[in-house]
Amino acid sequence: MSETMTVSKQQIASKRGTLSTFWHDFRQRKVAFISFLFFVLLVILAVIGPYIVPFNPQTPDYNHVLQGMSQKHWAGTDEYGRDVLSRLIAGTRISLGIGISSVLIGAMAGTILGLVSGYFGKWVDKTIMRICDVLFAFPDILLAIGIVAILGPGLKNVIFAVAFFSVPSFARMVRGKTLEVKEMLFIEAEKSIGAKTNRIIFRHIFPETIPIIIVYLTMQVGTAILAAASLSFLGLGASPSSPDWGAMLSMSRDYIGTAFNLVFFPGLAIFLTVLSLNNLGDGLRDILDPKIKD
Amino acid sequence: MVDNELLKVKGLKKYFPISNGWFSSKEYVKAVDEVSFSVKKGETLSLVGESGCGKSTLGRLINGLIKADAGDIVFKGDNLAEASETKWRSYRKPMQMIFQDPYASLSPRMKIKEIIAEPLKIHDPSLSREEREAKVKSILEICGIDYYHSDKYPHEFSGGQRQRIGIARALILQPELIIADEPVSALDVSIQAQILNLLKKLQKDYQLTYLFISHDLSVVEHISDHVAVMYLGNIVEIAPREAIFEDPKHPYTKALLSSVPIPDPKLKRESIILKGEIPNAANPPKGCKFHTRCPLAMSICSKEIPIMKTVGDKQQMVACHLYQ
Amino acid sequence: MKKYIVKRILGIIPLLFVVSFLIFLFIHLVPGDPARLIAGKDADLQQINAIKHQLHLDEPLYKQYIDYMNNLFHGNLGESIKSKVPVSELIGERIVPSLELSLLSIAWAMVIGVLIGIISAIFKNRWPDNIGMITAVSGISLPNFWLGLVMIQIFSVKLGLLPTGGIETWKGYLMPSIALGAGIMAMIARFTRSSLVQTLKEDFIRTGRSRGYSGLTIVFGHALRSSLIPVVTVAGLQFGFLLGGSIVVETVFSFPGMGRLLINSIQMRDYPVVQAELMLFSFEFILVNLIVDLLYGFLNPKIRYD
Amino acid sequence: MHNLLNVNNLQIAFRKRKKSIKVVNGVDFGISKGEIVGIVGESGCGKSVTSLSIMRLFHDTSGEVVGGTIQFKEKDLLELSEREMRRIRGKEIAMIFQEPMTSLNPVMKIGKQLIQGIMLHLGLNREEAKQQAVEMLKLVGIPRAESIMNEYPHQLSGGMRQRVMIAIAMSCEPELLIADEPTTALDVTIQAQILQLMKKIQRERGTAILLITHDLGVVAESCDRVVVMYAGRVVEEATVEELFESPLHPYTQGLIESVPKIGNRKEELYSIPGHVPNPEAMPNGCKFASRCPYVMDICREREPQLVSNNNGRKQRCWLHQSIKEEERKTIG
Repeated sequence: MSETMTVSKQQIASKRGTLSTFWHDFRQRKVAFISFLFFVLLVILAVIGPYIVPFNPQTPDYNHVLQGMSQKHWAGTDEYGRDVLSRLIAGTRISLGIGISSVLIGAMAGTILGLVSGYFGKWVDKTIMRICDVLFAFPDILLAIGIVAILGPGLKNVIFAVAFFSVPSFARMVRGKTLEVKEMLFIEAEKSIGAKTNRIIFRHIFPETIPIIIVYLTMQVGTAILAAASLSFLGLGASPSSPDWGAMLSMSRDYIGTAFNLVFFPGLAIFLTVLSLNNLGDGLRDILDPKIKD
Repeated sequence: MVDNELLKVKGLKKYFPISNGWFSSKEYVKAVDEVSFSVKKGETLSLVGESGCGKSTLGRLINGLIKADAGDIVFKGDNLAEASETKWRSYRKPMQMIFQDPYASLSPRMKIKEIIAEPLKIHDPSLSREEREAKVKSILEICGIDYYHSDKYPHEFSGGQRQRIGIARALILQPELIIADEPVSALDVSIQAQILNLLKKLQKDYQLTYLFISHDLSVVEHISDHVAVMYLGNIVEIAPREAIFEDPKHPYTKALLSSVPIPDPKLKRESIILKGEIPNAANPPKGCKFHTRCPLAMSICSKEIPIMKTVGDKQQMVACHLYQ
Repeated sequence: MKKYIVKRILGIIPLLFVVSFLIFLFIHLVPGDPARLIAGKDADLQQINAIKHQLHLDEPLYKQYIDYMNNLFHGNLGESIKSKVPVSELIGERIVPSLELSLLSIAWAMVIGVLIGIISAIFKNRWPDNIGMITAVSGISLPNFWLGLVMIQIFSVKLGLLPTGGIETWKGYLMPSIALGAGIMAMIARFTRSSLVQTLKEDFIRTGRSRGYSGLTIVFGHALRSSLIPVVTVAGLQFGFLLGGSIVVETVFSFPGMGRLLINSIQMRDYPVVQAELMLFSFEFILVNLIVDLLYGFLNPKIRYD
Repeated sequence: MHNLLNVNNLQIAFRKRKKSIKVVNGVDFGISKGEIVGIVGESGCGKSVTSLSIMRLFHDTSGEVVGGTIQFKEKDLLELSEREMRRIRGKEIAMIFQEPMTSLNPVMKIGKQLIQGIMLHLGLNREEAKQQAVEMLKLVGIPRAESIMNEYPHQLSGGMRQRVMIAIAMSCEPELLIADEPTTALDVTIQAQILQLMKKIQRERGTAILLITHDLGVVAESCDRVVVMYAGRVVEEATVEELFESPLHPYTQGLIESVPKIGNRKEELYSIPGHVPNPEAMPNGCKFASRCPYVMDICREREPQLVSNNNGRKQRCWLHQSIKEEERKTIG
């Protein structure tokens, strides 16, 4: 078998570990990589933001109301004289917190439902997919608005509402992938050696779905941040006094002719955050799920 | 039970429903229709036929990957057709499968030593780690893969090597019956020869019984003791190898044999080229299913289904009106 | 094809019933006594009972549902608690501008989106593609209400070209429809591109090239049709995005449409109006997706001829 | 020199992570009018890439011809502009592919797919083109040709689709038909029908056929002359009788030996040990050296040239050529 060995050694040389190839490919994608760095910065801000802000984001200062951009207040001050930049930094935690937590909840529920639905098929699948169909019959934001209308405004309810509407899309996607993997020969091979159902689902099918879950998760966090901001903007989300980006925009509407910085910066923060998540998701998809590349 | 008969299949049926909305009556694809045969220990029976003949379905039925609608699957004296999933699982130890596509049949995220140890973990959980590794090592070497490679992932191997890994996984539980579904059709000829030789060597060394599913008649001739020719869910002819290849009886077997291109330009034979295509399995012809393409069809062929009959003195069984 | 149409149409009937039932339950899902919530803190028992009676909350649930469905079939959506005007009248005033805005937005979004998608796919990985896709990913990431506010700042406040709100002239539709369509345009552009790029890799495209067809013949004569079939489905799903977006955008531009009515009603706890609006929005979405499904079947010969 | 097509020292490279990898390096062969030539080899030997390069069909892939000439009649195809090349594709050289299920446009009627090309290349009007199309469908043995014109590909079986593909390819009466594994995806009885059809076309219309296949049986039954490829090189060329009677190159010998033959059963098949070398790390010398039973020192050091023997046979093997002869050639 000496020839076999030489060939394989060459293959090894060209193919390093999976993780390092992934990192290498990822670094090659400049847009995705910069977006990733930006996202890391946001996460750091969300963690340490409240300790590094130049001004207290909540304390009013009626002597410096509605100031424009200056050396002292880079992004100006709002109608209570609070520093806009400080509020934006403090708001990172709220926006990312809502986005990430709601999507994680939705993704977990959706993934389990999708795996079960796809693997078992028949009536289990039919039931779960019919429920998803019903949820899909409501446009996303409308579903969230409906839920908030029932439960009342507030951050927790927004998280629940956004998590709720991301469940069916995760369930559908994971189900689709499960159906695809389930038909693959190596799953049949596992069955033919006598592997039990939960071993097949969790040890063999679930790992195959992880890449698309990661990709979708990234993009869905962006969608969730947008949705939560919309709800706050409509006055159905975070309390208007909190430094939530959506709520800040909502309050700033009255000053549109007079203090445009109040409108501009919170929106820019949302835009850049969601943009970085979408770019990151695109890059991850190109690497992790090359089938849907381009 | 006949002496040393390892597997016996009787009247096996599998109809796949095709859903056609709520209004039309249910239709079925008769993938396997009243199939019977038996395999002796240490022998190779090949199932041969074109796409849609039901040979792969038959292999999966026997391994219990899909449930039969009717009929018996008697393996080592036990009828498995009605068995529970748990009982099936215990019978998967002495009955293993090798698959066609060595690229797709190995879990892409497992190291090959994990892939090969997987059956041991399922059926022999009491084994210690060392014992398991020792077994993996010896089986890998038997199958011609250096243990040095066992930490690698399937994508790092070539097609032929992967098929060796698939064979190692099937062998590690020391099975008696191996169902091999087109094990060499995805491989290049030079690699195909290596794998066929390995399969034959293993059979000799471990008294394995093979159920060999293939569309390639030349491979079938090389490996089989008995051959069953299938057409649209039925076995049309089943006989010892020499009889099938030297004296085929059924017109379909004859046509199939003469369609195979022979790599020898001096042999300018008159080949029988069948007219038309394989009919839709959801709506097969009445009577003998082959009559629409048969060059020797008679009027009875479109009316009555021929039954299996022994013809000649070589245990040759044929389902054809020409011999009834 | 007939079978397909019948199947699709019959398929949505149970869905309509379930959705309508859920929305019927809506008012009962509100924690606490809805009548008390509606009446406000200072209301006495008599007022609460009056509201209960008005909403038929004092009747058994099944009877409420039957009445509700019966009324629904007769176009009776109840009465606003606040303004005492029939809900159908409230909606009737607003449905036309809302529909006009939706159709205008989806129309330009589809045309521009498909165009950008085609150009990007043809010039894959070259500068027109890069510009197209940067535009698209930005469009998806833009909060539509912010886009609206920024446009107001530029076109109304600074330049004074367009009204900040109202629909007295056609100009009133311009900015809302841009804010509403931008995201959809971006989604359609991305999807068209990836679908067309996929199609251009298909074997039958190679067949076309092996016959000597020019690049344009291949793209427009062979690839475009099969790649637009899935785009139709995506456009249908985007319609949901549009309905949701209209709620926000109408608020930004004080647009007299259904979306703003919904938000106002939620803020005023005018539950009959909220219920009717949710119902209408959902039915509209289901209907659009039914049309898309049928269109898909018509465009796809595999369905049309089986 | 052959009077239809001459491929000379063809070299094709693919880009992979900014590295250029030569997958075809040194392919020479030719086709004369009305002849069936087979290119045979295992997967990865470069046979399909070679056939695509004749049509210059590397559109979306990163493949590129980096050397050599492809002489078709008087023209070097590699020198032509894309516009000139388009007039050759489908008109003078046509091609059919392995996958009959996906090679036809799924959303276009069969008739339209046929007519389009006929109108483009032959300048016929729609009515005439339609007649020509029906005639072609009849030529390839499709029953009820008129009604098939109005059907979509998914309504036909695999064998029927391959017939339609052949009808499309033959519709402008090309002089050369390139068939890349045309029967690999088909069942044997259908394969026999398609091979018979191709031979009939060659006989009746005088079309030259370049048949790319991995199946030695198909080669033996259909071809006049055979080119054997290994690791991106032509290693042997001979008439079909000579090749199977007395293969010169050890690879050809091994290939023929390792195929099980009906009616000629052996206990053990001959098998070529080892694997094809990785194109990213080609060894020096003869590419078959590591698997060759007759390997000599020279084989590992220097790669032999494709040399024509007196009787017109060509081989690339040190067993059949001396270094002196080789050096004499390079000097001369």
